[in-house]
Amino acid sequence: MEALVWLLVAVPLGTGAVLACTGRRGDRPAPAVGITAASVTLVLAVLAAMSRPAVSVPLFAGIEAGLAVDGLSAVLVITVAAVTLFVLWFSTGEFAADEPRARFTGLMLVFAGAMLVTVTATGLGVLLMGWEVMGATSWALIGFWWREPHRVRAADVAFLTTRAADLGLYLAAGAALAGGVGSLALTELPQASQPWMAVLTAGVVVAAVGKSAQLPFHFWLSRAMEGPSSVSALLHSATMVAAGGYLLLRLQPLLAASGWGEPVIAWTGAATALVLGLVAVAQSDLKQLLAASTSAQIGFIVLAAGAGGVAGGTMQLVAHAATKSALFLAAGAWLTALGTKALPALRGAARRHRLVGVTFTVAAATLAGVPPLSLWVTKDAVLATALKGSLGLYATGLAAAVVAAVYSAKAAWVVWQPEPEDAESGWDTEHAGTREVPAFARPALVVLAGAATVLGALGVPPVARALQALIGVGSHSLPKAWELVLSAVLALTAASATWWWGDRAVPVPLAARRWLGQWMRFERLAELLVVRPTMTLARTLAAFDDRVLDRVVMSVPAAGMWLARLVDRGAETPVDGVVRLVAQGARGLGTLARRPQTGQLHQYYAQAAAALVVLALFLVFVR
Amino acid sequence: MSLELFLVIGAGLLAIGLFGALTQQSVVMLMMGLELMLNGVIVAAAAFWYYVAPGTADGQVLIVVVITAMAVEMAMGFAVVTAIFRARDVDMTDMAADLKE
Amino acid sequence: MLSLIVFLPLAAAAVLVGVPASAGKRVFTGSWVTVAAADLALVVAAWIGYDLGGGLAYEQRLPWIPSAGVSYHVGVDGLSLPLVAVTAALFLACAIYSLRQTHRVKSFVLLFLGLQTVSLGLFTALDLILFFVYFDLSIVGMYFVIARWGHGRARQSALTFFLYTFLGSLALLLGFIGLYLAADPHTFDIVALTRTNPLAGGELYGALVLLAIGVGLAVKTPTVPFHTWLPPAHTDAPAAGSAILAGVLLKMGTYGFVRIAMPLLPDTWRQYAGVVVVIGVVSVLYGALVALAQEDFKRMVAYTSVNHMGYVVLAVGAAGLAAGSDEQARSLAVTGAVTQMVSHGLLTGALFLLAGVLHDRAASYDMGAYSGLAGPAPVFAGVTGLVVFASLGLPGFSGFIAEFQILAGSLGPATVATALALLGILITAGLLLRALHRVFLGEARIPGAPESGFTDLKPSETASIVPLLALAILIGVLPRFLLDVIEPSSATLIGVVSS
Amino acid sequence: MSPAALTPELTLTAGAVLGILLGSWLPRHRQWVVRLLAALACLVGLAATAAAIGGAPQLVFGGSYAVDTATNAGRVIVLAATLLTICLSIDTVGSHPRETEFYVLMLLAALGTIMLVGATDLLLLMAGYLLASVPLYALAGLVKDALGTEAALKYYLMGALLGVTMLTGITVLYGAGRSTGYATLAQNLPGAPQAAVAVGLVAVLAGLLFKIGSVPAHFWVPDITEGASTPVAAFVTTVPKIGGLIATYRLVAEALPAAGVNWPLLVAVLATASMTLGNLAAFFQDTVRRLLAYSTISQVGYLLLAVAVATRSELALPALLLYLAAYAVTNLGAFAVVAALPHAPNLADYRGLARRHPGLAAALVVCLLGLVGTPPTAVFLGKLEIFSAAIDGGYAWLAVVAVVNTIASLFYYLRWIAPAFAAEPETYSEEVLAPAGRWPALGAYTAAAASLALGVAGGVVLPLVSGPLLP
Amino acid sequence: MLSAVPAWVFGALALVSGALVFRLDSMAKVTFALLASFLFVAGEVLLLGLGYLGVVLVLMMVMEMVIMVVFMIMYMMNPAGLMPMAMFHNTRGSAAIAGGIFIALTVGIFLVDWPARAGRPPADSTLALGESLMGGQMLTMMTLGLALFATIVASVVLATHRGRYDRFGDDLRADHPDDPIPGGVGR
Repeated sequence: MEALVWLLVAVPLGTGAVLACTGRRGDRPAPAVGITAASVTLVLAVLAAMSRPAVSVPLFAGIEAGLAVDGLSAVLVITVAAVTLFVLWFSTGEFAADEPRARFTGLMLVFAGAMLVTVTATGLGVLLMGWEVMGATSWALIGFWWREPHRVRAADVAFLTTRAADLGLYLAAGAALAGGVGSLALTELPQASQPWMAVLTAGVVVAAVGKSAQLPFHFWLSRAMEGPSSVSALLHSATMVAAGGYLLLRLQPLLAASGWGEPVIAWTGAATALVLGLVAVAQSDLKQLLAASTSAQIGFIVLAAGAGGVAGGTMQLVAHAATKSALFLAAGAWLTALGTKALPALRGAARRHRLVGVTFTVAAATLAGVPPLSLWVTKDAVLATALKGSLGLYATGLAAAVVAAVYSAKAAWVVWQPEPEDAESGWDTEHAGTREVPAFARPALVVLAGAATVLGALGVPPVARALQALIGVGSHSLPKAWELVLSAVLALTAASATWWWGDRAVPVPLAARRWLGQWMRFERLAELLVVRPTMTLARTLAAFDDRVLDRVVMSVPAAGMWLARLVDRGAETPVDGVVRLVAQGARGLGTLARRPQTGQLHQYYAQAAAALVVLALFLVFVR
Repeated sequence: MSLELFLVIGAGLLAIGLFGALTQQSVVMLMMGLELMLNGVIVAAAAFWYYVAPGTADGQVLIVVVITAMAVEMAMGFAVVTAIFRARDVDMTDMAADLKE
Repeated sequence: MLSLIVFLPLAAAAVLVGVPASAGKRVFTGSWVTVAAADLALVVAAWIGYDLGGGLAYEQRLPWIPSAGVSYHVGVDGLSLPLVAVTAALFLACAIYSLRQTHRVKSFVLLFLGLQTVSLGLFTALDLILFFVYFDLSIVGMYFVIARWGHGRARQSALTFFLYTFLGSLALLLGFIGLYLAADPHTFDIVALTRTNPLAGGELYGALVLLAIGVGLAVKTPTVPFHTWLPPAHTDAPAAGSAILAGVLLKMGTYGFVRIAMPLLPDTWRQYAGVVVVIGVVSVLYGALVALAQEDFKRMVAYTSVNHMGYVVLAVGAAGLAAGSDEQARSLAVTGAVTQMVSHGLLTGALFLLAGVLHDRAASYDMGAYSGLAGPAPVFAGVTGLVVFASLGLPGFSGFIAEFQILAGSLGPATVATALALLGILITAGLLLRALHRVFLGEARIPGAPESGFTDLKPSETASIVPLLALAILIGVLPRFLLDVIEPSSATLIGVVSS
Repeated sequence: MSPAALTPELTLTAGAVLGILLGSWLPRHRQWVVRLLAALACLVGLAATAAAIGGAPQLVFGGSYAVDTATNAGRVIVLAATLLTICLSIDTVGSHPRETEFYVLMLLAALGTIMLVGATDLLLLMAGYLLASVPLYALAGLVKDALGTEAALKYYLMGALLGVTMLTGITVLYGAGRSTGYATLAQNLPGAPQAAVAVGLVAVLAGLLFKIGSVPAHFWVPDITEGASTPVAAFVTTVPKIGGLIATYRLVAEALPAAGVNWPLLVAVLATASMTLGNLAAFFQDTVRRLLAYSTISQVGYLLLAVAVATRSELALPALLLYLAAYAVTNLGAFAVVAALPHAPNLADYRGLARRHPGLAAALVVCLLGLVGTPPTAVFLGKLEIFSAAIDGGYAWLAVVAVVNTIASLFYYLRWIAPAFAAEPETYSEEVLAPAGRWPALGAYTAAAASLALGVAGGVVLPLVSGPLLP
Repeated sequence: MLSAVPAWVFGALALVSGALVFRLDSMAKVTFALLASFLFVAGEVLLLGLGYLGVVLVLMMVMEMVIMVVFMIMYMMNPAGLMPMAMFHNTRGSAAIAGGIFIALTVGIFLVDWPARAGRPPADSTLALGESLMGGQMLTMMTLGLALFATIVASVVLATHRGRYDRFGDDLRADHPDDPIPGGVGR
């Protein structure tokens, strides 16, 4: 039975690694292999969720590498495995036969496998392993079309940003060790001693916030849109961004123990939910809109972790996974067919491809929090917990929910508009569209949208209680009826208003809209504040290294010779004064040492005599 | 007081000889300077023997050694001068200065 | 056993000297590969026979210069055995890689066989003078490799390399002499010196000895600010030379820290561990930042070596800090340091061999001149990509195992320094990705004659590089086989340093 | 009187006298008999020394001569070096009209050097000085061309002035210490006026510094090395150093151990000056012989380290003797390579040597890197011991200076090695690297091998040079 | 006790004649000035009770100066003072060095507290010398003898450019030496 959890992570990781390394030879069987592996993984995940295996082997001295499926993990492994399967299924239609499908499928499997490792890990070490591999794989997936430099740059940004945050986990691991948690087991982390506890918490918080694209790291998610749609679907739903939320949910006891972790996290989540929601509203690109909405929705999960609502957060995570994957797949279907993801160009897209349109709309309605769909209840579950903590949090969350309704309705409104005459002129901006949605994509869309709907059942009190028991942590509070009604009314009102408003001008200054549209220009800020200074520092140091340090250090022993020659030749590189001085000095000393050798004997005599006199005086007077 | 007298004479001869050795261009004259220096050494050696350690013959042997050294140096000097005179037709040190930096 | 491992290559070289150069290069390269493989097999056998209980194995001690306290004393423990193995593996890789060597094959092979003996000897030496002999000879051997088979301004770089590292070695010698004189009876034996701890109590004398040894090792490692010989030496060395230089020779410096500086001067080490930590962290950051600004692929890799070796220095420094007296963390740091030596040996070796491919095809290391090589050479790009990710510390590869242990272990004792060193991970990631991005991705562009194209990895290249990568993955995925060997020894070392 | 203790010396004397007699009757092309005789004398001397090595140290001839470890070691080194030089010179002086005289003079010089080594009386020291110097003046001028005679002249004049200075010093020390014997001096000098002792010591040292070619009496070294023939240059830069250094060591250690003058510091200053000046001047030399000449000046600096700590460290004497032995073979080896390539006077001429004469190139590398002190050559062991002695004796700063100088020296040795391993020049001329003959090459190989062997088998040699100094 | 007057007189004269060596401009005069200096020093030696050595010094120096005159003439050195000799270099520096040394030595001589006399001069100092030469200093004398031997060989090698092979042929078989100017007994 213990082997189950090994298999669970080994199947996707192993298959993925092999597929990714086969090169072009593996392109043909890749989709089939991928789907098979994903299906097996799903089966294993279900089995594991039922049997709850736990294994552990030694990793480092005193540190075990453990994998286990407990309640929280059980929910997540199934979610991850399921979403992966559907996304892979969908992707068979997204890629043409001549594209490197083996690499894609392999990387996707590794990506999912890494997420599985992350969610089953029992210790910080293994968790970090999965965490980092996921980040690296995301780089490879976002930069999948490597011939186009802007995509690779986007991948770089995404990877570096998340890795910057990942440093938090390294810090946390060290702090845990120093704080007396020699095993690095997640369950023991709350017992760390002060002040390491603070460092540990800070590390975890930074890592999770970064991975989940919360403020202020949210900008990488925008760049992550450069990858294929299936990648976005997976990355935004059950993996990667979800990992941050998962980590916070998992380490909720730590946040609680630290004293300051909970409010910080809760407010970060709430703020992200609201602000990124506004960002989403300001987008004119469908995928960008969805990306911003991801940040915002994950914000609710983070809020839940901060507020102590682990169960609510988990529900939100699962429901959002289904919803968001459906939305991205729908967007991907249109992208494949029409070659665009710009909102204005997508007018009428739903009418042209009705199945996609319907599934998209269902998912968008879920996102908007329309009852009785899943996110309505999960969000309220989160907000209910928040309300117990602070009214401000609740209000912010509610506002964020309203914003969510606005941007969801906006997207749905656009795709259902009648197709304009010159619709085709806006298409094919990304690549040449196929004008049809691949047959393979349809079942995936339907299932995922269906799941988004059905998961509303989580809100039914018995189910909710069962889930809470399953997860077994956090507070047990369910939203009261008035809360549910209030949020439903607000969502519906906002959505209707948005639908009615259409694309008429918004009474918001253009600058603000543009600012929001560019994700508040955080990337530019990071560029200005971090990247540029680093590069400047690097160049300065390199110049210092080449011109000063190297030369100065080297010219002491190696002396004149080559440097002098360099000076003679007119200096290929600007040799500064110090160097010249040293070179001349060495040369001068050499010449000076040879000067006594005049060849004139009488001078030898005089020098020897004088030197001996000096030596004699020296010996007489120095004791 | 008397030891000092002899020593000063010795020192004087040594200094004169050194001056000669340093200033003379001609090798033979230069050798004369060296001889004079040894001359001073003889005075000093004899004085030391008499005033400091007359009990042993070391001082006397020292003078013998000095005299022998004088002879040896002279003989070698003349031989070397002859050799270089034959080879280059010079007997002055200034003109034998090809070996240098 | 160890002597056989060490001197087998030299014996082979002695036989090959007699073979005329006209016998054809296959004779030489072929026998080189055979000898290297045999040596590796012996090392594997030694590994299998190694008793995990720790302590020295395969110890052998013969009087050499008894009146000067010098003996031929060899042996391996968990700190040296992995490095011996890496050395054997890297030399085999270089032998395979050099199958296509055409320029003065005989002397090339002889020199490398000699270098192999020297390198293996160094890691097995348990006598300071024996250690020093190998230390110096490695410099001499590498000088000739760079000067004769290098390119660019090879002679100048070789000269710089020689002068600089030789200075370091002599400083080391002074330190050794200081130890020798402090011991009673005078001896150069590492084991005896560890046992008697002649400089207990530190004082100025101990500090000076540590300074001398530290400078010597720091030059070889190299740490900032003694690293300036490294970039030119690497840039102008031939691929196999660079691989050995970075993969094996640099380890001699860091190995010296764990083998000599720490156990022989424990009190002084504790006293000045803070300085070591600072040097380590400066090397980490400086190396990473300067590497970030490089345009030359090999120079960049060279600077990343400074960065990676900086972690090792940081770890050994942190291990000496008494502040967080948690033995587990400090032992973890030392284990990480040794693992890092192994990992860096494999990965940098592979990277330099890959750089050699670059130079072989288009005679340039200028990253700006290349673009999109993944198109014409997907295998090359893929392998490079993996090595790059491995080298930036991705889990699943050996680099992570090493760096995680170092950073996690060092954070307690040296909090601020380690926190700063964490930034190095990020910068390294950035610069390696940038390099990968510039050279391999985007539109294809190759300097020189574009019509000739860019040939993908050839069999000998694949056969030499991929096994190194495979080893790195093996360590990354199943690290226990390595850590089981290292951990007891690092625990012992920490015990010595703490006492 | 125990003449038996002086068998090696007597053998050399007999060799010299017999040689000159024999030479008078030998046809010009059969003077190799004398060469053989000379070699035989050296070999017999070596054998006699080997037999004497185990014996107890003793003073002979009224306490004026010591037969102890240092003497025995000095004998062995001098005799071996002389043998090697004979090997080097075969192609140069073979069938020369003065070949007989050449070998006789060489034997006499070797004998004089050995007398310096063993002398424990200032007068014998002076006699040894004369005997060790006079033949060398003639050898330097043996090839009576313009440069050879100039070399002889300069060598002679420097030697004469410094010899006179040495006599002056002997007189002053005699006046201050009432004796010329070291044993008596050691008793009397601590109570003697220190100013006189200081002046006397410096003056005596002047002569010894001339023999070893150290600053400030080094002026002759480059000029003689360049002007004289290569074997002679090899001899004068190697053998007299052995005698001069051991004599200096004996003087300070046996005659002035407790005297109030700070001679260790003086020697340390001399050592520093010597190695620094030698290295700096060698930096940009383009002629190999001048380069080697300056290198020998710097080597003397390292050797003086051991003298500086003569009474402060027990390691000093073994260090000095070992380094001397190592230096002798290594330096001779380098000169042997020069002798083997008589048409390549400049560094640049060595381009392509590795291709044309791999054996010679290897010997050159071994010897030059050996001079630097790269293990496992003999000089490494010597340096190790010398540095140990210096640090042990409290002169760590001197060891550091020596290390820095070693690095500097590496620079110019590499300037020589690098072209040897570079590709041949475009305008390659066969004659430049034409070898002189078998013998110098053989000498080079022997010296290189000996240098390595001495380094590796240091364990065998070191006990032989570690022993008490008399009394 | 010694009478101090002759010692003063001889000393002063030795110095004066020594100085004259480098002041006179004739070869012959120079040589005789040097000889005079030596003779006065010999006088001092005699005054100090070393009769044998004084006499040896006188004899040696007379012979040596005669040889020196011959060499002087050989090398054209203005035998009769016809041409003024001015073959100096670096006079100023040399004067400084020599003068400095003299002053330093004189100061030293007077400041230094020389050791007290130990022992008495032997009745026959020559006998003591002889015993020493045949006793404790025998090896010194033997070495000096060898030095003289070496000097003979060396000076012959350096001074003559014609050796036995030039005179009797490479295999020494010639009946008569091939000399540029025949000479000697029976030639």
